[in-house]
Amino acid sequence: MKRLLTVFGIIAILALTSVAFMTPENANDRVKETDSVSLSEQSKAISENTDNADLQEQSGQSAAQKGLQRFYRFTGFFNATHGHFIMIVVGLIFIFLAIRYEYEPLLLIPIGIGILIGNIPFLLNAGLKLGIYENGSVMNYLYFGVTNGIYPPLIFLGIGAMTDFSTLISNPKLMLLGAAAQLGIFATFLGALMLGFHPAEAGAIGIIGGADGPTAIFTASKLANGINILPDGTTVKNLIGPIAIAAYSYMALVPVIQPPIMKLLTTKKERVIRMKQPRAVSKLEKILFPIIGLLLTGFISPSSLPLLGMLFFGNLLKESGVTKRLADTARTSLIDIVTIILGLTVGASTQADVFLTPQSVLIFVLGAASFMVATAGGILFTKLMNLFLSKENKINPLIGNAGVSAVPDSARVSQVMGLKYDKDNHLLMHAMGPNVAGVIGSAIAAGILLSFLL
Amino acid sequence: MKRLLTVFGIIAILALTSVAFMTPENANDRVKETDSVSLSEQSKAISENTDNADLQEQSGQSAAQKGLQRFYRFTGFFNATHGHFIMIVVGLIFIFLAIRYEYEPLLLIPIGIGILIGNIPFLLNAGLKLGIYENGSVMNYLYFGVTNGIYPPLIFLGIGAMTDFSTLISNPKLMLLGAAAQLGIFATFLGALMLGFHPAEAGAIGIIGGADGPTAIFTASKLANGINILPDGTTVKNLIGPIAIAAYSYMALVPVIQPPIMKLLTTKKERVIRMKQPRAVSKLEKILFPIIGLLLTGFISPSSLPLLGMLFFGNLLKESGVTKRLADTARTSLIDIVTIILGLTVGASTQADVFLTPQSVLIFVLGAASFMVATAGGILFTKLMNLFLSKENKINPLIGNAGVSAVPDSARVSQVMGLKYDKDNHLLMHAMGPNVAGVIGSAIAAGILLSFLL
Amino acid sequence: MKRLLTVFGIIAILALTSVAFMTPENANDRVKETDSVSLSEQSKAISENTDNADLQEQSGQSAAQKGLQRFYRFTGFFNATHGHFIMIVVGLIFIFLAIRYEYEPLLLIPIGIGILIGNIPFLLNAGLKLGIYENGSVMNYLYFGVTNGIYPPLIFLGIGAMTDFSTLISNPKLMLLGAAAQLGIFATFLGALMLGFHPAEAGAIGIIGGADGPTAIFTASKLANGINILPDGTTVKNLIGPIAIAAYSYMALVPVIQPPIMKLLTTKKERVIRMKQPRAVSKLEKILFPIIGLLLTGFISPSSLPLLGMLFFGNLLKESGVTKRLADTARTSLIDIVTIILGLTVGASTQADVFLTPQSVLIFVLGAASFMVATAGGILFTKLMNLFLSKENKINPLIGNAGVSAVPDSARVSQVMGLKYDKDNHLLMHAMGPNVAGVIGSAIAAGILLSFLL
Amino acid sequence: MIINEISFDPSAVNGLSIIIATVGLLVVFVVLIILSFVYQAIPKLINISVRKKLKKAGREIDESKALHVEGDVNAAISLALYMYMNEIHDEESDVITIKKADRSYTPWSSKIYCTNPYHRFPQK
Amino acid sequence: MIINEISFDPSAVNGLSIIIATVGLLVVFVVLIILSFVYQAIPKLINISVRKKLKKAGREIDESKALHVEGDVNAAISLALYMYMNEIHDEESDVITIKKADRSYTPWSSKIYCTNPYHRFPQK
Amino acid sequence: MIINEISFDPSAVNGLSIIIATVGLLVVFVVLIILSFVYQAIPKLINISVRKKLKKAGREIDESKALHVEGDVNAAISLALYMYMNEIHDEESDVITIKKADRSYTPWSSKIYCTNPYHRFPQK
Ligand code: NA
Ligand code: NA
Ligand code: NA
Repeated sequence: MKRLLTVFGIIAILALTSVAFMTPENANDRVKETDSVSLSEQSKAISENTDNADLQEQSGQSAAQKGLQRFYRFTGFFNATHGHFIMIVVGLIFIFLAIRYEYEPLLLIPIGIGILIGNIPFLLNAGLKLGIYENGSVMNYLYFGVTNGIYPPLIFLGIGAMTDFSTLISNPKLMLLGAAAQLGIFATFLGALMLGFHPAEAGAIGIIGGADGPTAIFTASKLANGINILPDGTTVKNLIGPIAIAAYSYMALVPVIQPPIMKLLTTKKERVIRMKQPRAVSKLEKILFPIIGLLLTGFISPSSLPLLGMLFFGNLLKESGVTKRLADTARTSLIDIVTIILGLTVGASTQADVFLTPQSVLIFVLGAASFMVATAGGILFTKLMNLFLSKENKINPLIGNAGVSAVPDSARVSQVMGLKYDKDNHLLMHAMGPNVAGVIGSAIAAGILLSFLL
Repeated sequence: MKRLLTVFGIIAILALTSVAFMTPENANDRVKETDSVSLSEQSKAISENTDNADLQEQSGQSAAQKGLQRFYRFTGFFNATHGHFIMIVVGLIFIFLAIRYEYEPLLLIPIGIGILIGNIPFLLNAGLKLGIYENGSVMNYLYFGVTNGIYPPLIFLGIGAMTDFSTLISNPKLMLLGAAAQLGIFATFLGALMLGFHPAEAGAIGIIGGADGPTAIFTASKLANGINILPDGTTVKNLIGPIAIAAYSYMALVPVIQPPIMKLLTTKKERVIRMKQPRAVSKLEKILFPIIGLLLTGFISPSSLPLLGMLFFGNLLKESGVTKRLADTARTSLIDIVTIILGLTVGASTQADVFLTPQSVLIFVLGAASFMVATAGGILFTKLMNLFLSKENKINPLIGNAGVSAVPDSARVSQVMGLKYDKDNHLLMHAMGPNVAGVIGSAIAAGILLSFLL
Repeated sequence: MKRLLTVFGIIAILALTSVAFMTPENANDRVKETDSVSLSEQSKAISENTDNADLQEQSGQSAAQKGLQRFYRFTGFFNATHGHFIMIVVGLIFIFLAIRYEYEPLLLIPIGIGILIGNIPFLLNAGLKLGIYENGSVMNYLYFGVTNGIYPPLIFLGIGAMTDFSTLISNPKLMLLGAAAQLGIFATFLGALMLGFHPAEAGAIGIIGGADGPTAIFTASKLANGINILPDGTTVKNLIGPIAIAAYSYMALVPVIQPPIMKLLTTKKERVIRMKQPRAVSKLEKILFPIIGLLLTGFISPSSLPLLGMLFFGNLLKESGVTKRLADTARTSLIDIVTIILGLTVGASTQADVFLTPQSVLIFVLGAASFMVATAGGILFTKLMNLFLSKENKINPLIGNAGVSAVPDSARVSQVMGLKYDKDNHLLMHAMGPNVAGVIGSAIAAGILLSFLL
Repeated sequence: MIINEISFDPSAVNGLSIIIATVGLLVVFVVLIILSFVYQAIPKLINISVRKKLKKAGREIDESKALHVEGDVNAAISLALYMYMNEIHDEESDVITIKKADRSYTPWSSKIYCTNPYHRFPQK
Repeated sequence: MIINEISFDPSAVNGLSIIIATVGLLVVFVVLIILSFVYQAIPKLINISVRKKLKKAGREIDESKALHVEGDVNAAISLALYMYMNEIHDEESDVITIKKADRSYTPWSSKIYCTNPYHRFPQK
Repeated sequence: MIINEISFDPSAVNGLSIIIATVGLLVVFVVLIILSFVYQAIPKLINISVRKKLKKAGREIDESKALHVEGDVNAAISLALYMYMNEIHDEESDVITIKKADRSYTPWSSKIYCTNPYHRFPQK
């Protein structure tokens, strides 16, 4: 029932989105209906609004009327288009999903409210400095950290300070599952190319398959930011908004998307494999992990440093044992403040006139495919690994899906699926390893795409 | 006694301020007395201060003297004017009121210290990057969030995350009192026009009557920021400093300003009206409140979105029940950090040479009038509403004053006044409704003024 | 043993650093070995990397090879020089000292990780926006607060909000020790001049002797920032990195550097002097302290306001008793966030090609000398004061070293040394006074240097 | 002399200004009236749907009790609140409070605000 | 009409693209394989040095016990964790929860969010 | 070769430099001396006004006791403080501490750091 509702939500989003492409004309109709003044004349009228002489000469009665009319031109009712209403509905769905089903509430609520705020229709080009794409507006200042990729590294800092890498350290070979699931990224990259996206844009879209919001935003802010000049002289499209929304939407839908694929690709026998319990991890290993991880990933893929450097920095703050207060702040105030502002501005960047394009629909379709390929990649690779492993070391393929990251949702999916077939087989612990490895994997993938495509 | 002291404080401020207009000449005198070097020569001398050759030739004795003299030119003692001392006294009064009487300490202490820091006299144009109006100084960087209206929305975010709108939801008709008290804004707007302010400046000054510091700063940063070009080709005045100081001063003085007006405009019988207890409010209503409020106020007055959007966003974080950690951060670290920096820089923006002008005196006078009109507006409108209400639904006019916002001081004034005439009549609960409605009301008023005057 | 290790660490740093000056050629060699493509051709090749046509024509096999080769050019392995490895070792030593011996972990860990991140070798001029000195990189944005001196005042705000000035208030004459220890600053200033530094740079280097990290960074960001134009037409060197690293290194080494000097300069009899217990301090005195301190230091040395103004502001927030929540935030979230970012970026600013210069070696040597002179200054001045004090008021010279600030390490050194010679003679309390006075003293010294040298 | 600089000119208030003021106040009222109506409507709408649900579930409940916890409780809370606020803020005495410097000395710049191992030093 | 705008062109995937994708996936694997090897090596290295130290100290210990606290404990923790998470999130009832407005009224803009002395006012 | 690049030139210290250094150190002393005097004066000024107030109130008090809580207490605190700091930081043993991975697994990127309802999923 809940699942149905959710899926209905996605369908509704897609349906409404496609309706949007019939709105440009409608929007104009609406303007004509309500005012019979063409848009160009309207803005002219407003540019005169500080011209006092104009109204002074008129009688009070008609002047008051004109005043109200002028005010009316500023209201959302006057400036609304179908697109605005569609996006407002999308925003409300996000908020509903977050509150009712607790799907990623910490992100869907800021993004949802952001969508509402970004799609309250206002008079463009009136110097009001309201829109997120208008220089000098508050939203525009806050958005700066998104377009310049500043927020994602700060979020990774906080994540590092709250993540326990023990499971990864105790069973390092599970890291490979985190690599396998990145198949989704590269497959989507090729798919996006086929659908006509420029390589830089395709790379940014592919990262949706990494199932990692901050990484997707960071990559998009570098590759598809509406600023870079392409070799053919055109400017790259700004896809930060749709990519971020797609990434977070599908991350919220991991419990819906993954189970069917997991069932499809595993046999009953495989699903009840019991795994060896992970060994305990010493404090020294935990301290060495971020340092070695930083140096190694840094040397191989320096472009992933802004993300992984901060991740491992945060983790060292946590594990060093001597910087507790810094780790505490990084994983509370700092990440919360950045999350609030990031979510709000990403949401507001979906301003209807910018967001509702065929590209956005394609990005959503590609994103869904990407998640599915990534899940399949993780599971099939587990099965491949099992061919080479001794009996007692076999891996339950139900944890393969966890390689997509989407921490900790995909690991929870593994746990629930595992319990379905064997009441005493707790996979959560094992799934956390590939889960965090998936984060490292997609950050590296992002780094590689950046070095090739920037 | 306490009240007297306070009022004495205001009188002292005004008196001292007016004294200030005799200082420009004195300041010059002082310079002449101490050094007999004209200011232009002085700065020339200083520009040579890295010119080593200059001093090398001189004998040690006289060179040491010159060195001390040079140092003396940098000290506050050398650069002080009457204006600086006046403002330092004002700053000390602010700090005294905050500590001794706990008048708005969270704002008066940062502002008071800011006034001290901003009025420590230093050598202008010496490239020291000290003053808040000098590009590249630390204060100037922190002030950026004030001049661009970034801090007030962040404060509203925190306020939303800490405000309980229950009383407003449970008795929606009390919202009208929050509308009535905005009379002060529009009356002051007209008054400021008569006193020779340009419409944009008059609008910014009017918002003082909204009794809401962040709203006043936000509006002033848009309308009277010293940057906008007016239709007549001149630049608008920068009134952010005086407007902010006036708004916060009068908000601190609400317990002194409102009671006499409340007594004057109500009869004994009215003051003992007992109101029906508000009903309890469901969680769903609390969740719907910010969402509906955002959409409704946004569509009618998009220009108030930066403030109200953030207010309702913060409130949804609080009421959704699934984003507790974000709401906690928004109402603690985030709002505290912004409050510290906002208060400090607003205080420092009162640098004597910029602040002590006839305009500032007028703004203080208009601000006081505005508060009084707003209080009267709220009370009289309550009496008007009572004409149409059945006996059991009558409203005690002693809560009318709470419509000015100044949360929660004006509601406390209602409570205290109510208890004076009936020991068992607790009005606090009822007064909180108009109180928060007043915040929404003045933000909408600000939005309207912005759309007309920008 | 521990001490030996530490000293070994310093020697290693210096040794490795000097090795670095033989690397420029080696680095080039390395490039030649690995690729036999000169650097200029290489960057040309990379600039073609979005030129698809290029590779399309080639057969899959050789194309894949080229792809890997191209990728290899982006890796750290390809771009590494000896300098990078030296700095990485330095970073690891910092992290080791912080975790193993808890030497300043809150600073050495962020700085250490920063050094690692800043010295992961990457391809320069490839538009990757990775390096801290590249416009548009995340690190560069975060570094802005260092180069513009914004972070140190914010740290002082937090420090003010967490410091108890009671001991200073209860025994004001101990303040003079805080003045005497600033001898190190001015002696180093002269020493740096002799070693060929420009006066502005010499001033910035001198402040290392103040034993106060934020003050050193603030001064360096004003005097030796790589931006200011010197009278002789050249640009000042950017010494923020080495100065910050030197300051924090020696602050961490206070327990190693000070004791020998303390022993050398005191007699056995002096070391067992028992001091009068300080009197208790009233709340009013504590409130007046920051206000008077702000006005007094501000009037005498306005240039020290950005630091001392914030310090006293923070302290008033703490002592006023009515702004507890602001003080709490200032001394937790706010200072933590700034500390994390400051440490990280200061560390990253040691990018090998910028950091490993003869100047850096000189700065480290001068810094060490500065600390020693400062310590000696404090101790000798105590002995001088004792000549004029009555018997019961004599000061134990073992607290003289505490005047260098380095709070609270140097005070702890006093305590430990005192206990060595008299098991019941607790000097910690007395040493805290000069300790915090040292902070005020070096901020004033910084202000004076700024007004003379800017 | 300040007075000389201040001019009072009622004619500065022209038609547009009055319109702005009037429309402005009007709109503030309109918005809050609409909000007021919407919020009066919401609890009714919610009640309807809740009652429907409950009916469907076979449980009929006494509406006035379950859905309208009337505000007597609120009155009590309001009183308690007020008394609480009074209590915690009893007038501070004018005698200077001598507060012991009992807080451990706060850390600083460098080893900012944190524990420090120097006391282990002599053992080495 | 959307469909018209969408073109599907497999030829857009040229050699370079395939190389990027292949090299990319390869490198991700390589990095994680190396990390995996390093982390498998570390505990062995640590054990060696610990054992050496212990030997030097004359204490020989049963390695498997002391240095490899095997993961049964982890299994128990894993279970407890899961049950804990289940418990705290028992399905919220569909009946609207009437939550008392019992929080003291929150402060605002000005005297933001803090205590206020106005109640002392009448005493003056 | 580094040594070649380093020049030592005492003549670089000219008159101005010495003045800066001298004036600088002097001013630091002056400021702290003034501060020192002011703070020595303050408690006397406060005592005077307190004593006046108390006199007016008819209560004569033993000054040395009430206004100068002498610092023996401080000594005790100082000692306690020191011992406290010693205690909490007893030398960490060199044996590697095996810390159980007992913390609930931390959340991530997306459903960052928070509770999640997926466990309810199978009931549907
Ligand atoms: Na991933
Ligand atoms: Na208001
Ligand atoms: Na110092």
